Amino acid sequence: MAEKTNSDFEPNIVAFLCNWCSYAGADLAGTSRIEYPPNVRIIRVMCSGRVNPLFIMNALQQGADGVLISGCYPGDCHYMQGNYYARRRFNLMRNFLEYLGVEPERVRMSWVSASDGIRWKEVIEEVTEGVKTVGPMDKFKRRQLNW
Amino acid sequence: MAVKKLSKEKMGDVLAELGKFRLIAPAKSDEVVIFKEIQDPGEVFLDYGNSTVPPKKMVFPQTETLFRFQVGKPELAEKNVEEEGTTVIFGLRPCDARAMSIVDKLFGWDYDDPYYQKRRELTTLVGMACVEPPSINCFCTSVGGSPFGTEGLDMMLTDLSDDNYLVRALTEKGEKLQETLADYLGDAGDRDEKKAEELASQAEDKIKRSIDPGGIPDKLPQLWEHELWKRVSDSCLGCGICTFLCPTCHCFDIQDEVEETGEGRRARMWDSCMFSEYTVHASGHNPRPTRKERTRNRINHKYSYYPERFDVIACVGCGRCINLCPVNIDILDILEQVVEA
Amino acid sequence: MNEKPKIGVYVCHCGTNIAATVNVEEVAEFAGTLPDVTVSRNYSYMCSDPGQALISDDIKELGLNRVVVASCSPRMHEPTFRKSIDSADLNPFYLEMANIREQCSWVHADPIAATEKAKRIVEAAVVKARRLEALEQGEVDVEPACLIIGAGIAGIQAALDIGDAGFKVYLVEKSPTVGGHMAQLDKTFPTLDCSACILTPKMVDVANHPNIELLTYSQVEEISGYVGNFDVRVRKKSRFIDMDKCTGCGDCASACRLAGRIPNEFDEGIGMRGAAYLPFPQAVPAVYTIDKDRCLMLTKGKCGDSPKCKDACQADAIDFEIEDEVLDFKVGTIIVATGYDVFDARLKPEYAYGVYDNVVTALEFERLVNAAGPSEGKIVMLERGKKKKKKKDEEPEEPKHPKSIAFIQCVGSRDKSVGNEYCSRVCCMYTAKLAHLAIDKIPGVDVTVFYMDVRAFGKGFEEFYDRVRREGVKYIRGNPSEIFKHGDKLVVKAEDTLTSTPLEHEADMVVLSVGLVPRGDNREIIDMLKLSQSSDLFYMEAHPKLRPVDTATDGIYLAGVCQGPKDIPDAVSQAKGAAAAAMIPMASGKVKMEAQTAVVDEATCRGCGFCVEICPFSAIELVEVNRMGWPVKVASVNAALCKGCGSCVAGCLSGSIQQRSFKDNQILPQIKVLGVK
Amino acid sequence: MVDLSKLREIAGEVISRDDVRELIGYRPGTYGFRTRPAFVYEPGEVDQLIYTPACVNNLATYITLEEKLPVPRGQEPDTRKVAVMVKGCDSRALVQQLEEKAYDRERILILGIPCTGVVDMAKVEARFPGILETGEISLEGDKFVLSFDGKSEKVAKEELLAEKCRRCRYPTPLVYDQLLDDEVKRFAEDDYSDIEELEKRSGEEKWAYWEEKFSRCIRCYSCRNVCPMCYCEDCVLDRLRPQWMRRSVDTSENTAFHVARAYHLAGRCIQCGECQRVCPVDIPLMELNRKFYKDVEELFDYEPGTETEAEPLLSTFKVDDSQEYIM
Repeated sequence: MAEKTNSDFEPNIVAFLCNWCSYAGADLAGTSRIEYPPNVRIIRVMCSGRVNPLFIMNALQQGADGVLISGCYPGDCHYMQGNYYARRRFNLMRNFLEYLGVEPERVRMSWVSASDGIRWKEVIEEVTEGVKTVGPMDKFKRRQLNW
Repeated sequence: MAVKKLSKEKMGDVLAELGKFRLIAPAKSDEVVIFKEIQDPGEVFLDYGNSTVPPKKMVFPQTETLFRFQVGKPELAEKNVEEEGTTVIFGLRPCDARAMSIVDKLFGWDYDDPYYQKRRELTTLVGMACVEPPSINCFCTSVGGSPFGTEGLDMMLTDLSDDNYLVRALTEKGEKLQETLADYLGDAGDRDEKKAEELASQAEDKIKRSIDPGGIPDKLPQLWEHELWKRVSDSCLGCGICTFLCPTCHCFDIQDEVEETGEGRRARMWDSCMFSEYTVHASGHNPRPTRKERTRNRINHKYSYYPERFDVIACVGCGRCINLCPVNIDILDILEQVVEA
Repeated sequence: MNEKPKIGVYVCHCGTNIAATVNVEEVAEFAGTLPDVTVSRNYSYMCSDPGQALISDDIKELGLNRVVVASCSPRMHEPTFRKSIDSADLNPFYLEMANIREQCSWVHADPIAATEKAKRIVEAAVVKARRLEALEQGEVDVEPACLIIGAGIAGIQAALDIGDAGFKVYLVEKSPTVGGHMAQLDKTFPTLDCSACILTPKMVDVANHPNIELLTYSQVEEISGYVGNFDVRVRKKSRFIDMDKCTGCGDCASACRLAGRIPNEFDEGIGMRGAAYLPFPQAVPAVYTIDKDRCLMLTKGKCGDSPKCKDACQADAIDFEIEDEVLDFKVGTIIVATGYDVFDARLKPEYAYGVYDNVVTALEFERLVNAAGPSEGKIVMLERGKKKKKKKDEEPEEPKHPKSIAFIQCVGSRDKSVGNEYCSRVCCMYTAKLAHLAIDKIPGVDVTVFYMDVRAFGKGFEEFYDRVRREGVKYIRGNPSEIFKHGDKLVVKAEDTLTSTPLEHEADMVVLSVGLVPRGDNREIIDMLKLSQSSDLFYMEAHPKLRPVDTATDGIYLAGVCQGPKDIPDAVSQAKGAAAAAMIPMASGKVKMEAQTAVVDEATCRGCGFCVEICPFSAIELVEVNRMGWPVKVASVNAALCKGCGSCVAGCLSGSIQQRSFKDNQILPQIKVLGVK
Repeated sequence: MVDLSKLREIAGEVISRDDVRELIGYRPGTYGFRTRPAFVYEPGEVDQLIYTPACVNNLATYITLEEKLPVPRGQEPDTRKVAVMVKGCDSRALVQQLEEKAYDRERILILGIPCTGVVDMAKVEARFPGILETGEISLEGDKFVLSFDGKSEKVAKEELLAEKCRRCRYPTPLVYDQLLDDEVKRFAEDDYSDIEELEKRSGEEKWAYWEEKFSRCIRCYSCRNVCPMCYCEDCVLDRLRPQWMRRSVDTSENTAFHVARAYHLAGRCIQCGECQRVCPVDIPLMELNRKFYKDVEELFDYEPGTETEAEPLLSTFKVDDSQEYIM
């Protein structure tokens, strides 16, 4: 573990954001010039309900060190229910990956509203910090183009 | 070359010595015995019946890169099998060794498969005679093999049921290997050889299942539309157990794995004629639309097409497909029905 | 994908907004090395006219078929760039934006890290762009007609507003008259204006309005379709009285053999009616109805020698052969205004409602105080069940007035034990109103109100509450635990929680201020319109704050208490809001459909219906198709209903349903390039 | 114990019906104690049918397995019923298939077998190796009786009982047209102790455990093909576009396969244990499925395959679903 907590390690985190709350919240963080770590790469979807939990597995397999799904707070979903479905699916996949030995710090979900740029920054900081403590994803990462 | 003897105590040293090559030997993964590349001689597990997955995967890997490419560029980087180095497969059973010599015919037939052939050339096969038949479903003796058969092997070890193995080099490769191991080998006597012969004949007697395949290759084409195919395949699940675990099955699919950057590799990987998509055409048409046609193909391939082309049945009687079929589809049962039909 | 992708990448400086942190030249250069990228440029302001021209010129001259703009958030300028590539005759959905401003340059200070991140964002956009597909944003025509279900005050108001605006309205009411609960009320709080006086003119208006087709005694049976194009089937139940001939004279009702023997629903069962009846004198339409479940002719086929009503009717309006009428029509929008039920006080057995005659519900009390009610406005002690024994020639006993009345608030509201956590919002005020009326009508009466809290939040409410207290109404803070009888008196057992004193309060009559609950027959409407319910089981609005009159389904709106308890002004306001919302698509005549909708691959769909269950908009249904001669069920998306959330996609196991522009094969490559770093 | 003559009599009646096309049951296997699925088309074929604790296969799989060949023009598809014998656990597969509208209830005729537990064939064969002639297994009280080579041996039920039966909550079929025997009361409970034991391990230990298993997977897809819930005609995991995982066989792709396979069974696996039984390389697939099963029960109070009208787990939600791990 010692070498993993290397402070030089800059994790690569793939995030799935719903268009209406979290993506807007991340935009607001930008408009408000709130600085946060550059480790998160965002994929925009219309609703967190679109996020197939197998995306998490896929991202980790491709080499992402962590995955974040972010949607509207319960009750605020633009499509009324999508985030509830997302939450259910996430709960199962998160626990399952933990069961396989994937550190739960790598598999995160958050609610971030469109009006909360500060919270977006805090989420990113927390997720980035968490992934840093567990180090690079090395468990079932795909070997690129092996012979 | 003289027949030698190896004291069981020295097996560890022999395996360590073999470690200077790429050593493949049976090892346990949990309770499952599989051939794998040995890093530490302690991993080798010789007290086994037969491996679940046949050692064919060591010469015909389940997934094998053929070459790498960059989309839009003509240059290819071909796989260099040579780099894998001299390989010793240690402890394989006579049926599996014989299977390799059967598959060799295919990979050297209308097209010399350089990957396979190179790997075979680099590989020395050290067999372990079956003093006890590994499974109730062994029937090697019905299809031209034997528990002590040497076909395909470069060297054979026989557990003399005392503290020694009888070691017999069978080919030039085997002799070379024997030289390498000379320090650990003693001379075998007539008594030892006699003992081995005795064990061999006892082993043959212990094989309980059999079939007379004599007329089958000629008969199969006549049974093409026979109702038995539907009946024997009714319960088939279409999984790949019987083919993937067959030491002679050798079908493969070729796939390109391409990154978004355009870098890619072309690889071949095992395929199974029992999979529903095996023969699906790009149009969506499938000439073998149901399990009936697929099961018929599997039997025909082994017992008709292969003998027709290569004069040998592509089945070595290892019994794996019978042991592991989830629904007890039994190749001997099918063959009996063929005989009776 | 037929044609080979030719992608143009445009990296925007946004003045220094991006360029100060992100090395835009480097990003553009990097983008140029990516497969299928034909051209990669950087420019100071991509959204400016020359910036947009750069793109459209390249589309024309270089034959670009995909465009990636790396600039600000797509929430900002996606429409802008879609338009500009549309103007260059490229499908506007061939655009992918890379957000390197809000989510990169503005939030990172380190130019190296920011530039690196920008490259990744652009690369992900490029790999997605490579797989983008052309989409068409459809439009549908809107039928300029509105169906309003329920003709209580909310339905009536919405109908009048829409009718006045010039659109056709079908106003469907289940009972024989319009008016709903408001018609049952005597006075309205806090102004004490007479309910009938303000309501009946509106009832007459809806009946006479040239644009409103009033369908009373009718039920919606089927609704299909989507915004702009709903097909509606309504069953107009037979009244067995020809509506055109009936003069409303009432001869049939007086003649009916069962006259005075059937509890009148409108009077909450306190008053009686016959099988031929008008619910109340001001009913609209003023047409009598024969109750087919009670009428002797209709239930037994025989009514003495001949039905007396038919004999009595001079207009010859009665015809026992009249059948239900089924009407089919098309509407563009629907307003649901189905109202409520009052809480069934029997569910609080400790209050002995149904056991003691003079434990009454507030609505029953309302009928008693109503001058047009069964007691002609006199508050009288009830002798339930005794009525039938009354001999014809016997002089009616002089009714007795209660000398003391106790009110109990929050019966069935704010009460987890009966599953209703919510406040019904009207009980505090109608209790105050009824208490006031009691004092007004029975001189010297003792009126005591048991309450948990008094919520007097509306305009004039607190003042009114203050007034009734000054009039002598006693308020005791405490939720009674039991009502029992002591001699002739009812005893309310409670604790005054302000003084922590247990008390037993005697009263002649106890009025239960029952709450409002969702209608017991809600299910039909919910299934037909696929409405959602909030946790209180009232219909759920699309958004509690910003879309309070909309439902999840476009073109369907909510008005009145069916969405949640509210008083008359709130119900009317919401009705007006729903009417305005419903008129938007009708006035514009067209609605734009979502383009990034779900689409089903019928060949692989296994018809499990997971997506059907998931869809919050009921946009998916299972349909039978022929798969090589086999009838199989597959999902089918109604693009007019689909809002493009993609929840169904993530719930599909066979990958057979995909969301346009967010397909698995468009997202997975993004994950890949972002995952690899 | 199911009475053989009664079983065959009922089967005979069933297959004689005009609206029944075939009956799927069990018959003796080709060697030793094995049994195998039997497909009966004619009344004359019912005498091969058996039911013993060696009848391990879940025949519900076959309802959805058969290939639907194109119906020749002018002909009607054969929609006669398929009759199928199911044990308690197997019947839950039917329940779940029905919940998922895989076919209409009228399409099948269910002969329910109240089940007292089946053997673990691997344990039987380890204990009695090398038996060629057909042997028989029956249950007497708390002992399995194994008859072979003209002799019979009694073994405590505990020793040979299949793992899944030790946790079986539904020994009597939940859906059937006819029961072949008296109902069997629940005789076991599931305490998830096996899963809890794994959950307690450290992350490194867990992955070491699973890496070993996944690395030896040969992607024969027997776990998927035997599964009664894996009945998509075109499995998404086989597809090349989009490709969720590569077909190349290595630990990474194998892990992806097993994660996806298990996730696709979340809220759907009915614990018949067939996947684990058939795996040629002994991957403990039920330990994957059961993790989801446990979480589904604990988090959502949901048990698949118990109610044909239930809403599919992941097609529904509760507003107060767990928020524990959500920031």
